[in-house]
Amino acid sequence: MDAPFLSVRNLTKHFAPTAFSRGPAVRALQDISFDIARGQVVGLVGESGSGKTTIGRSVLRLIEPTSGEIRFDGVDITSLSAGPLARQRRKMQYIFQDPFASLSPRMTIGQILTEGLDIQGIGNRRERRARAEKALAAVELPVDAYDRYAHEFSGGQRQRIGIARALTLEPEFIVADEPVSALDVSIQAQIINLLRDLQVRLGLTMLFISHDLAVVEYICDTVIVLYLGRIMEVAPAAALYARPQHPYTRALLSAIPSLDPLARQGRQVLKGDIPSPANPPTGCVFRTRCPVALDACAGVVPPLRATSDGHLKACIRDDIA
Amino acid sequence: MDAPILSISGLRAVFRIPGRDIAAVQDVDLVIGSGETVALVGESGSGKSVTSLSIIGLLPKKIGRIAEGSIALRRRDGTVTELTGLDPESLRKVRGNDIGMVFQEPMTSLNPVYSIGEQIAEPIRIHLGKSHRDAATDAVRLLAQVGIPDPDRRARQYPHELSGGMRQRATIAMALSCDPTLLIADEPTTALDVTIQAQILDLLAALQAQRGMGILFVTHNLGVVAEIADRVAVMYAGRIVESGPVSEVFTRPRHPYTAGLMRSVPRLGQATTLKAAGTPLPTIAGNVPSLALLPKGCSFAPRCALAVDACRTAVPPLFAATSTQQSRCLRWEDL
Amino acid sequence: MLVALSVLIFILLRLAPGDPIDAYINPSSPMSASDLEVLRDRLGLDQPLPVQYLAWLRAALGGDFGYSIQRGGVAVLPLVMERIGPTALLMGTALAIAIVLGISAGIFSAVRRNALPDIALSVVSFVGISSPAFLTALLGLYFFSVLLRWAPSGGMQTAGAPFSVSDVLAHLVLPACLLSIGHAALIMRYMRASLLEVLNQDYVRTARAKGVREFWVIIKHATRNALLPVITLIGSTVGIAIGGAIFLESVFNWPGMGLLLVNAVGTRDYPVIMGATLVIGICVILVNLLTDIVYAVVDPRIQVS
Amino acid sequence: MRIKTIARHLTVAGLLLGGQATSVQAQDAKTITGGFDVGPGGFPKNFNPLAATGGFTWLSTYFEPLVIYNAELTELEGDLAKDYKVSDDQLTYTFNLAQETWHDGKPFTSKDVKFTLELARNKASGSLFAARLGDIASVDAPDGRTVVVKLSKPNGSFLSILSQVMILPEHALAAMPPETLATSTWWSTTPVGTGPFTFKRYVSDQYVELAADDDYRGGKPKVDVLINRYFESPAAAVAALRAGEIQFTYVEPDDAVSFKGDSNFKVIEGASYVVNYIGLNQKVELFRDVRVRQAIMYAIDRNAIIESLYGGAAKPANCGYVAPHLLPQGLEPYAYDPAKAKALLAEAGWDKINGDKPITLLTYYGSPQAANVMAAIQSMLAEVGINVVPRVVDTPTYNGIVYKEGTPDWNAFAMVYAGLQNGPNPAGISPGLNKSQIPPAGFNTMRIEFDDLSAALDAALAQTDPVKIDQSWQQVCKVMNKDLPWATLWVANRYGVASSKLRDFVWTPAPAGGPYAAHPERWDIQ
Amino acid sequence: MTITAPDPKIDPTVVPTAGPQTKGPLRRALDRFFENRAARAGLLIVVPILLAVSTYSLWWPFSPNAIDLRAINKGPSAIHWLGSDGVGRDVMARLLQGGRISLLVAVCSVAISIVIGFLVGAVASFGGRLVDGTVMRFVDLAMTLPPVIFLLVLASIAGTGIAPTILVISLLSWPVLSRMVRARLLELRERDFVVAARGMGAGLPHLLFRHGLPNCIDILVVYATLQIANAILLEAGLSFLGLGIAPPQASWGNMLNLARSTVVLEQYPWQWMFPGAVLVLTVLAINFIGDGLRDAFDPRSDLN
Repeated sequence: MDAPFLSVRNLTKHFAPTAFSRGPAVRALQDISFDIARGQVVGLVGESGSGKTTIGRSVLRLIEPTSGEIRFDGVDITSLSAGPLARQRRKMQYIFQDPFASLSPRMTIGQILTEGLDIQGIGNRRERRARAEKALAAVELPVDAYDRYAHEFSGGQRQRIGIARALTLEPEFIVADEPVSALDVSIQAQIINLLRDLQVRLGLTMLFISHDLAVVEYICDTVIVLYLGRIMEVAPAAALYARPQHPYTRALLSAIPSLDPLARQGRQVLKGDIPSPANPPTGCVFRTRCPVALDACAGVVPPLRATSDGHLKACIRDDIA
Repeated sequence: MDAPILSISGLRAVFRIPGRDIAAVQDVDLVIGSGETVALVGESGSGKSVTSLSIIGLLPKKIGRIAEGSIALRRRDGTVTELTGLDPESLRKVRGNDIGMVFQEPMTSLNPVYSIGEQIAEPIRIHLGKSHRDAATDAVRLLAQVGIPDPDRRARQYPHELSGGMRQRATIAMALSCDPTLLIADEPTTALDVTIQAQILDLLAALQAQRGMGILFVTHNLGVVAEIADRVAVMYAGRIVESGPVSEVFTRPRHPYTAGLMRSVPRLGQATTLKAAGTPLPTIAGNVPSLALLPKGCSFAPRCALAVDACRTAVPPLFAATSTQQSRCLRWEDL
Repeated sequence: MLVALSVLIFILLRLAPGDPIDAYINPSSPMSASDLEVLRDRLGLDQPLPVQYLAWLRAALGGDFGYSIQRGGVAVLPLVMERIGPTALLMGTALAIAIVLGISAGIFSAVRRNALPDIALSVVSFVGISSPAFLTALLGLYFFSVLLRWAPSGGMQTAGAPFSVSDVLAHLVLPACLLSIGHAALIMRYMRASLLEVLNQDYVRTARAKGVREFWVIIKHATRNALLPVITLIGSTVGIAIGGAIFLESVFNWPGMGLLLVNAVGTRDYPVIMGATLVIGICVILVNLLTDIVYAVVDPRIQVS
Repeated sequence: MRIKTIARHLTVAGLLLGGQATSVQAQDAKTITGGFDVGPGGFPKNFNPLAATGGFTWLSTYFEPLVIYNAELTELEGDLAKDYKVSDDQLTYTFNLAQETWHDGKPFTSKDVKFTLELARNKASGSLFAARLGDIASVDAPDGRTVVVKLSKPNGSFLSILSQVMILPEHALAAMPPETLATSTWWSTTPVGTGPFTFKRYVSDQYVELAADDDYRGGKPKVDVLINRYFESPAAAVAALRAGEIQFTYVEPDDAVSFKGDSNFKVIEGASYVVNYIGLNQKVELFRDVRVRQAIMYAIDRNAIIESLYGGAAKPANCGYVAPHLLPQGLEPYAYDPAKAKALLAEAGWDKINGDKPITLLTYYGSPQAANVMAAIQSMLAEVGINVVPRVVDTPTYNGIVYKEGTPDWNAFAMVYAGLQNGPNPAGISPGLNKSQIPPAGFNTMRIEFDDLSAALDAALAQTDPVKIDQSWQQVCKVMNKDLPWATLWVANRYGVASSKLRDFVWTPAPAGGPYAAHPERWDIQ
Repeated sequence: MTITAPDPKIDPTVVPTAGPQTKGPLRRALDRFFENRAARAGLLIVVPILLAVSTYSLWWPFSPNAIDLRAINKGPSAIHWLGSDGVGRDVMARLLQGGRISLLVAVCSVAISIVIGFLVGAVASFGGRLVDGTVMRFVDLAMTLPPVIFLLVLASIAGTGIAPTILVISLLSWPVLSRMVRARLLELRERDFVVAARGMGAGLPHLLFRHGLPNCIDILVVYATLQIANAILLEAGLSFLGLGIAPPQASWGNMLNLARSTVVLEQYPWQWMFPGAVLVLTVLAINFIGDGLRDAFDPRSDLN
């Protein structure tokens, strides 16, 4: 295959402490590298504080990375100046977690949907409207939604509007940041189906962020598991669920409650809390909660290494694969 | 056999909106025995939280009230008290004493300006009449019981100094401080990460094994229900549509809504197969209806593939599908 | 900050028409023009502005704020310093009254939201906010001092009488009460709004779920949290209070900072204005600091470094 | 209670910072408290008589000048000088001093007078008399009780000026370099005078307390304590007077009305010796035309204003004076005649030269009564087609505007509503009218450059013949009446109100507060 | 991490899937506003006052500046409903003309201070740390400065009269607003829909005027009403200090000032009581309206 569509190299982000708290910088991301091929969907999974949203936003340069390189379709995003960046942005769009916060309460759906076209100066009024209505149709919402306000819609419908907004600019790449985690179970599946359908139909490349491994399984081709700002494991979806190799991935999978009431036993429960990203453990960041940690884990940051084709893990133990 | 810890029958709670009352919860019957965990499960707006707030009498005073029904609680001393219609002062003496409550957001449900220990000690002082010092000692002991390391130091800390999981452990300690007969846990793990959720679920199970209290576990997460509950009641649009032992309901749902929910929940390892086959994930069509605009008849009928005309004329009664399982579906037998 | 303040005031003062010499001239009985020239020379008012400012700054950094132009023989620093006490006394008392009244009324009003007492208190507080300070001062003076003779009409002590605390208190009561009206009303509004918001918080529900008595839910769990924005308000009103105190101090002839400043401004007494403004600036900064400290005491989430 | 404790701490802190000294005082001490520095004659919080432009009513209770006006302000009489002689050439003044001791017990001698006059002439001391005493050639003290002052040229105002020069003790001040006197604290802490009362203390911005000087040459004062309280406004003083906290204050004419007929108070009325006028800026082309000036005189119904707004207590002025001995025969009365005013304006082509363009009427008078007067004038002038816009500013602003050197914005003070001292010394109006007094040289703020008027003024000022003096000033009046350098309005009365408990109390609304022979040692209270 | 749908415990209406209403947030706020009793009372007071003040010259026979030296200080009568003042001017006419001036001053000064306050706050919040720091220091400075000096100097430079008074009041009151706007925009900057706009390449003007302004509208409206009330008081205070609107020109402030004279205070109460009452009433009513607007714009007020 040729050069990847999106290529992230050594992405690091430290949040400086705010003016009043003089503590250490929060190390949100440490040395993150991954690629996404055109048309691929990559899942980014991790618990709170793992840095998944920071990656998602850095990729669109909504957050300035501390260091590292992000190449999008051959263009280095991190070094673009404001003008070219603004033009670049029509190709890459973001879908947000909270369907209530992500739509301006003071704009009609039509205004929300045409905002991007407006900013980018695409088309005239009529053309913009046409494009917005097309997007509405794509997310299976009635066209009469155009003149309504967001508050009139349910969470699932709002999330569809959020998706429609991302689509109006006809992007090639979408970051979907926990698009279903705020929704009811019966709605979650609808949205995932919709996203999957759109992705296939429009040939979108997508970075799909979630805290829930069960959610990303259907939509993702590859899954990246994050913990405390570092990549723990990368694997094709099927491989990851079938043969998780990192102790953290295993624990995460095990922690998901099963619908089978008889499967209660044998669940592996991790001890302790997630450490603060402001003060992460030395060596392997997971070692403080890892059931199979060795003394050596404290000494060195385990490199991300391939165990089989496309399957990488950051763990020094080979014996638990 | 002792009376059940909690026995709700015919509960109807209404909200007042300009012009009229709308029922947030109706026809709710629920029984919890001692040492039993009953899960109340449903999506947002289904009335599960209203039910739990009705029990402890904390519906928003201005707009919400219990319109009819009975809620009987067996108290620590074995007497059974009818909670509806109880005067506020007597009800207050029940709250935090015979009923402990754990809320969803451990950050916001703890008072930011008081130390953890102080907040745990408070109900002990109020209900058990202990001195400040004794209550403080009890608080530390409770913190240790809910698995907080170094409880002495933690008791002196403030909520913001604790992690989310710790805070939820602290609220559990607070709810259990007077050794209640009933613990109401309203989405206690929703705000937590999965690995922490697993810890809290284990903790609740362990505490129940120790103390034998009844637990009303309110959640929208079916997986959690399977983990923790003995029995489950599924709510939809203010009514219980199906109830029964978890093992029965989850293996053989007798209501199309329950069945749909079960199908919608992603199961590890299965989605890959579906994707490979090009099949979409199973869903329930449509949206949750507004309580103000409920359809006539079965509320689920508009989204139901099995709905027949009869479904749209009258609200179906609860049918006893088995000796322990009930369903509010005319076609329960067809499932 | 203070230097910036001093530069600003220096420039502003020089922009205003009329200098200290102009203040000396009584238009209806003018003196000899050359006599005035003497004064101008002596005060250095004929120097270029930057020179004047630097001279002032150099002296001020050495602790010398010069002498009042209009009051022979009075050094600025002691003159200003001796006003801090009376102003602090007046404002402190007024604020104390306002805080006690405002907070308790605010709590009461929030708890009885939309009931008759709340509406009554709201109307009263709005009238309090809506009344010009000078009008209440004048009316208060007229009714309580002149007509009823309950309180002295002005000053801080009875002229010529030996000092006594009760005498000062007698002079203090009326202006302090009048000054507190507006603040009490404002604090009440904020307290009410803040408490209403806090009463919706989860931890208040938690407290009720614990079986805490409603009284203690309000007092212990809600009030302390509701106080936080009110503390900020009180802190920021102190600056405004100095402004409001000017009316009160001039109507009641209270020998405080406001009176001094009004006098000094009226007579273009540049050194006194500079000194007084700087001291007020320092006070405002100190009060802000104090507010932060109190805030940190009430709210454990804030740490004072 | 904690609040109480805090309040007490604050009180104590306030007082410590206030630097008050506590004093024990006999409870039954007879005390007169007044607002002696309230109103236009006061100069509150100034304790240095050399730098005073007013406030002499109060300063003269513990300092004394050589000569002083009588209480009617008609004549000068001896004070610290028992009597005085003026040589025929008006150049030599011989003062025969009274027997008196300073408050600290030291004897008062001619050396003190010599010291004071020299200090007052020394610019370095910050004295405001230096220029006005510039005509003094020499001061001699031939013996302890005699002082001889020689002038370099005759000066008809010399004694009048001397009446404001308070004699200071050489023994207390000689040691201080004159430059330090202006900033010395001596004035407000331990001043030593010769007057009937001795300085006790000054409580900052609150009051000054004096005690009786038992060996005063005019007899032991009848009250033990005399207190001057400070007020921010006449209204505050009135409140204190009504509340019974003070026994005397100056009051605004409006307020005076409300005391009339109240048996608890005595209203003291007196001429203000200030002539009110509308100044017409001669740098503004409009007012160079005498017909416009006349029109303004005819347009204002001065009698109506005096009747309604002054309650009749003012005399209309047709020149700078209203005192009968200064008024010549045949003055044009400028009786209210709007028709004539309109005609004059039409003649002057008012519609063309100005029309209804607004003209600023600037004033420093901030009293409610002045506001009413301005409103009345505005309305009356509007009647004849002159659109004036009143603007009230504080005194420093006013002075800053009108005294500005060079070419200020003349239209900012095209018209002013102001007043100028016209007595007891009639020369008082010269600085405002003489062309030699145009700023920065003097106070001719309206930039009046009328040759005949200046000539008349100079002649009157140079007049040394006591017989012809009134005639000279009458000539000034005549020219003013004809030329109308100002639209003269009136001389109003001013008021003081004293408690009827006061006995033998003397107060006169003298310009700058006098001084005049008020004899505070005779004041008594029931 | 998880955020749930609107709290079902409190909001029973959940979310309508369809329905006839297409009311925008502004309309809903207005609806709530009109449901507020105090706010309605406020309107009932303010609207007639506004009407009377703006039209009085059509129906009231007296002019505010016409003197009548034969009828000074006369109490209320059939001719002079509210009496006459010290030069025989009709108090009613002056009251209405004064209202015109006072309200004009208030409205204009508020408009100016809103523009300044919004722009300063907006620049501070969107301009980056350095700009923010500098601008906010400046705001602090402006707030530390004793208002008397500021007033005196501004008034002396600008003179008295309507325009200078407007200028003085607006220059005095913008810092508070700019702080509020800044706080709101700092928060808004992190909101998802603003991030979304940035993600679509939006520049500063778009962010400020398409998102910043509409989302500050509640602050601005509430500030405007409350500040109008404040400005009326401030104008009165200015006039009390001899600044502000110069005397023969009527304003509520300088009419109230007459009460400084004991005689007027005591013997001619109609000269200050009516302006005082109208001023307090108007300010009260505007405060009611402002409070009503605040509640109406508060998203949480949907709960009731």
